[in-house]
Amino acid sequence: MSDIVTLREAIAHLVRDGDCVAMEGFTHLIPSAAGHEVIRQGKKDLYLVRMTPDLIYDQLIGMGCASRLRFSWGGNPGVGSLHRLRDAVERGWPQPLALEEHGHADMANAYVAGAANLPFSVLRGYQGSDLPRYNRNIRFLRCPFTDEELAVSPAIRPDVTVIHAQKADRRGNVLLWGILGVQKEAAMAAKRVIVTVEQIVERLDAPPNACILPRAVVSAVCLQPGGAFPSYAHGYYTRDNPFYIAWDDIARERETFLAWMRRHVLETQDFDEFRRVLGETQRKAP
Amino acid sequence: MSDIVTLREAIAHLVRDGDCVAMEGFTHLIPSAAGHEVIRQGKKDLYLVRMTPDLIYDQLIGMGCASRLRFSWGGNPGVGSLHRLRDAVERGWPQPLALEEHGHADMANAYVAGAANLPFSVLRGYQGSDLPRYNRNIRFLRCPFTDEELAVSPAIRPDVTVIHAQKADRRGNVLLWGILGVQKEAAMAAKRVIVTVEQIVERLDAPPNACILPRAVVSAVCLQPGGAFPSYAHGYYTRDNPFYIAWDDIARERETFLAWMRRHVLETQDFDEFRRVLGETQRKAP
Amino acid sequence: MNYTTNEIMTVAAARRLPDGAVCFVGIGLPSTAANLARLTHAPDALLIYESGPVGAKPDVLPLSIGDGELADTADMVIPTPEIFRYWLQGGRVDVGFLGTAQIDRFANLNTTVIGPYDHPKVRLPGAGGAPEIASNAKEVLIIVKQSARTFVKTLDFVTSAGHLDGGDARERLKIPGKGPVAVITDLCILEPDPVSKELTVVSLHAGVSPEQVRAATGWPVQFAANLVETAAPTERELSTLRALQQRTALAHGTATASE
Amino acid sequence: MNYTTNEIMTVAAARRLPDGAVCFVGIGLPSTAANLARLTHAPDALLIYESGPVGAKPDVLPLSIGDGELADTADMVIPTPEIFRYWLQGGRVDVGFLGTAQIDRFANLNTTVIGPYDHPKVRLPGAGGAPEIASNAKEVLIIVKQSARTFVKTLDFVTSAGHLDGGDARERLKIPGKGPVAVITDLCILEPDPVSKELTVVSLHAGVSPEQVRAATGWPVQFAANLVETAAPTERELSTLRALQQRTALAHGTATASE
Repeated sequence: MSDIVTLREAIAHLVRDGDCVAMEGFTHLIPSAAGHEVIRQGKKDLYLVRMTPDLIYDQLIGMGCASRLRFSWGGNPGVGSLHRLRDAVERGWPQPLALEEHGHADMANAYVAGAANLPFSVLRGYQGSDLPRYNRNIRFLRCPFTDEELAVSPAIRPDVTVIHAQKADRRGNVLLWGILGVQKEAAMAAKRVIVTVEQIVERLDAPPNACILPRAVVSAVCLQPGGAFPSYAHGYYTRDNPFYIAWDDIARERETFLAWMRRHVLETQDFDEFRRVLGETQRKAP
Repeated sequence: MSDIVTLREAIAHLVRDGDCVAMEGFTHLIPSAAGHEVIRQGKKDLYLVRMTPDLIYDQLIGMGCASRLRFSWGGNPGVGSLHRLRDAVERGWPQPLALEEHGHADMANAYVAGAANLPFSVLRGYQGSDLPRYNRNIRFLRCPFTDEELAVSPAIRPDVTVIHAQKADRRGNVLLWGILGVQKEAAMAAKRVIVTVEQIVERLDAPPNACILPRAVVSAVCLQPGGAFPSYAHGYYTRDNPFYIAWDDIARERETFLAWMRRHVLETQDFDEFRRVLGETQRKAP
Repeated sequence: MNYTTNEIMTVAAARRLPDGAVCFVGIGLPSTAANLARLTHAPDALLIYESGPVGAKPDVLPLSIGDGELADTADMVIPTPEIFRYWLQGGRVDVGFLGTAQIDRFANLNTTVIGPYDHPKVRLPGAGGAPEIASNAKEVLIIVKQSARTFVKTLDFVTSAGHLDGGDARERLKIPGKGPVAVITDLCILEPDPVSKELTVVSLHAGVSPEQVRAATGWPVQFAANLVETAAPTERELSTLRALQQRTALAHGTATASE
Repeated sequence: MNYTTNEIMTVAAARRLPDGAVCFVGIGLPSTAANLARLTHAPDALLIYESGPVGAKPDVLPLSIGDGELADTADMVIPTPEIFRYWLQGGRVDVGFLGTAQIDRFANLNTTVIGPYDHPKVRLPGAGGAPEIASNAKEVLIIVKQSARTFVKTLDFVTSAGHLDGGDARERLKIPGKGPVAVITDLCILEPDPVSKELTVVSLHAGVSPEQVRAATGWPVQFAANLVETAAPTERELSTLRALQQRTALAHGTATASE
């Protein structure tokens, strides 16, 4: 059953060093505020999972929170590389990052299998690809009925899934809409679920067959308006494309990255203060 | 790409003798009009599939349209037995009916696997049940990662899936809402899809993340208001509970059943005439 | 206050559903009991129906497993595959509430056939969701009228696993859930013995004799040493149940919706 | 009418998308080409983005694969697993539109690493949806700028299967889709030879010499006997593309959305 708590409390109580953590979002509703709070609290040795690791994963990796990453596409969408991810993989800074690399279809399947409490997922794919040569967790089995060969992967069962959503009601039921990505499956697959929301309302007033996470599957709901910045929340605010472009410069060098993280994340109390400080530093910038 | 045609044309062109046919609906949106039309056109040797065969399957079986049934619960919901199904199974009348029996979870999984173009589905189940002893299509395999034993079933890939929905637009996109059952999966799993609808509109005006079947997966859309009777269409009309109760008497004996089918289905042109005749015979009844 | 055997059965079953529990509800008696629980001591029970509604709060009892009332009052309505895959198999169901056509001394259930499978005397509706509810729900409650025809020595067909041949049989098969924890009938309440897992009468409804229970059971049924009498329905339980059934009869034009 | 090499690449790619086709669209150049097709000769193309929108009709090009514009204009928005499971793996995608970092003579694609996997010189973003698009879409179109760095003799890593080592290699592995049917670059159009499956230049963009193509290809590239010149963009194609890019630049505050 979900409690409505502060993000600081939720991360402190529900994310543990060494946990397998999925902070999902397919360019929409990315849980940036929660990512910052994980960094502020100095969580270590996380096994991060995500189909599309982007800026917050770049930050977590660059700040030394993660030792392992299961993913299928790691980049700055529409911009280019994630420099901190690359630095960790190419040069082991600030620490080596073990990669478990899959394709999107396989990752999506593996979340579905996790949500369904199955130990593995089945995929028609990877024929001719080198990925199975470098990822021993991609295996093959034969269909017991047709003898076809199919790829299998271990289900994803995060210790904690963290997502951002538009609304929760006071009882902790969560509503999201628009581009859903794999958030629902990632939540259903997890042992614990943290959801930051734009708004807490009396009644969700959801349309029929809307995408809802009932309080029975949510561990904590945290009110954090704007918590998906620089991503967007459909119906609330749009994507801050210039920030994605600016991130390329911030993250390119270790020193500028560390200085930025110090000033904007480590030295701020929460995401609201982060937004204020960011506004100030952006106004000062040329 | 879907064409908007009459139900008579759709059944004539898209349902063939010997086909594997899924007419799905989980007490809501049952494609009764389409079922009648299959009977009127005298289709034979159908391999029927459905989680919850109810009145229309009782009618199809009693009229000799089916030789095989894959299912998980066959009854008159809230009332009792399907007498025509029982007569076929217990006494081979009007012809023997081969049963392939599964549990609901397994059937739902097998539709999902069919929709995903996989040859089999994986289930955590059937431990201790006699079902696998009588259904050789329920088998077991071991997880390549954990060595756990899991049940597998052949995916369901109907030649034709027939469903009823609330709305289509003029281009053939279909919208349904309320209790969805396995309709979407059954449609996505099928080679051909027939959808009868309450209404054809200019624009669907669907809420975000609604359950839609795009025209790319629909073969034919047929306007048939009331086509789910005696089941219901959420937002249009409610379930005719007395008819379900009345069916128990109609179907109990072969003679009453045949007389009723002759008068109401075989001797009527379409579902609209069926409804008119049924109104008349019901008024005459005590 | 007078009450019928059906009423005490329903009330006794409802009491076993803890508040806040996620409950997978079958149609008929289980649905009546689960909703009575929701309307009395368990307002936060989350009722799931296999057709898709999660958190249904029907004002009148559904006649079918997919009544519109369930969708209208639910927290959400999801496709049936998600119910079985993400909720039931996902291990998120605390209590599975089942009926049955036949039950044996280890609470194994038959809803498939009476007689041989290939030449049945009576072809029953079949498994439905029961086998996986019986294996994946954390615990299972069974509500069924008791008679020697229903409580049989040997099932004609094991549709859904109870405690199989008893003892640690479920653990040995690595079945996830605990299995049946209580069978509530119109005569009594039975619970599996902690070790042998054989069903044992732990509570008799008022006015029911051990002989009546024996006569309605197809095996030499065991009685607990500390056999008690089932607490009579409270006025609130009874009035809530009767109001629910009255609303239901009025809505459906039938008095049999709760059977 | 003057046009850039990027423009002819995009126009030539757009022309290959048949009207009515179900098209799985990658972000960037593929998305620009697919939307240009939709706005010109293929109004009934159904564009699918892996984040969930089906039938997207964006008025401005998305900067990311999950822009709100895609959801707002789509026929429906479904969860990502359904995109990959029911649509792509389900065999419902006619055309997969891909970009790449490296390509070899059999149109195999690398988007994973430059250099050895364990000690990469450049860590690229990775597979994304490409391996399964490459295998499950009925056919694949590749759009990529041509240079010797990109068109390489040997891939550092095969992320997504083209025609593997040529001939009937795909059939032997029972890969469902036909694989790449054309590679459209800023210099020319290449198609696999019907038998050997080696990429062959079939059309040169106006003003491009065979030498330029050879210099931009890391293997001795073959030219078709009936080599033609790519038809210049029509005024409608060009004005539609430019208007689309102008709307996009205005909306996103950047001129690079199409790159």
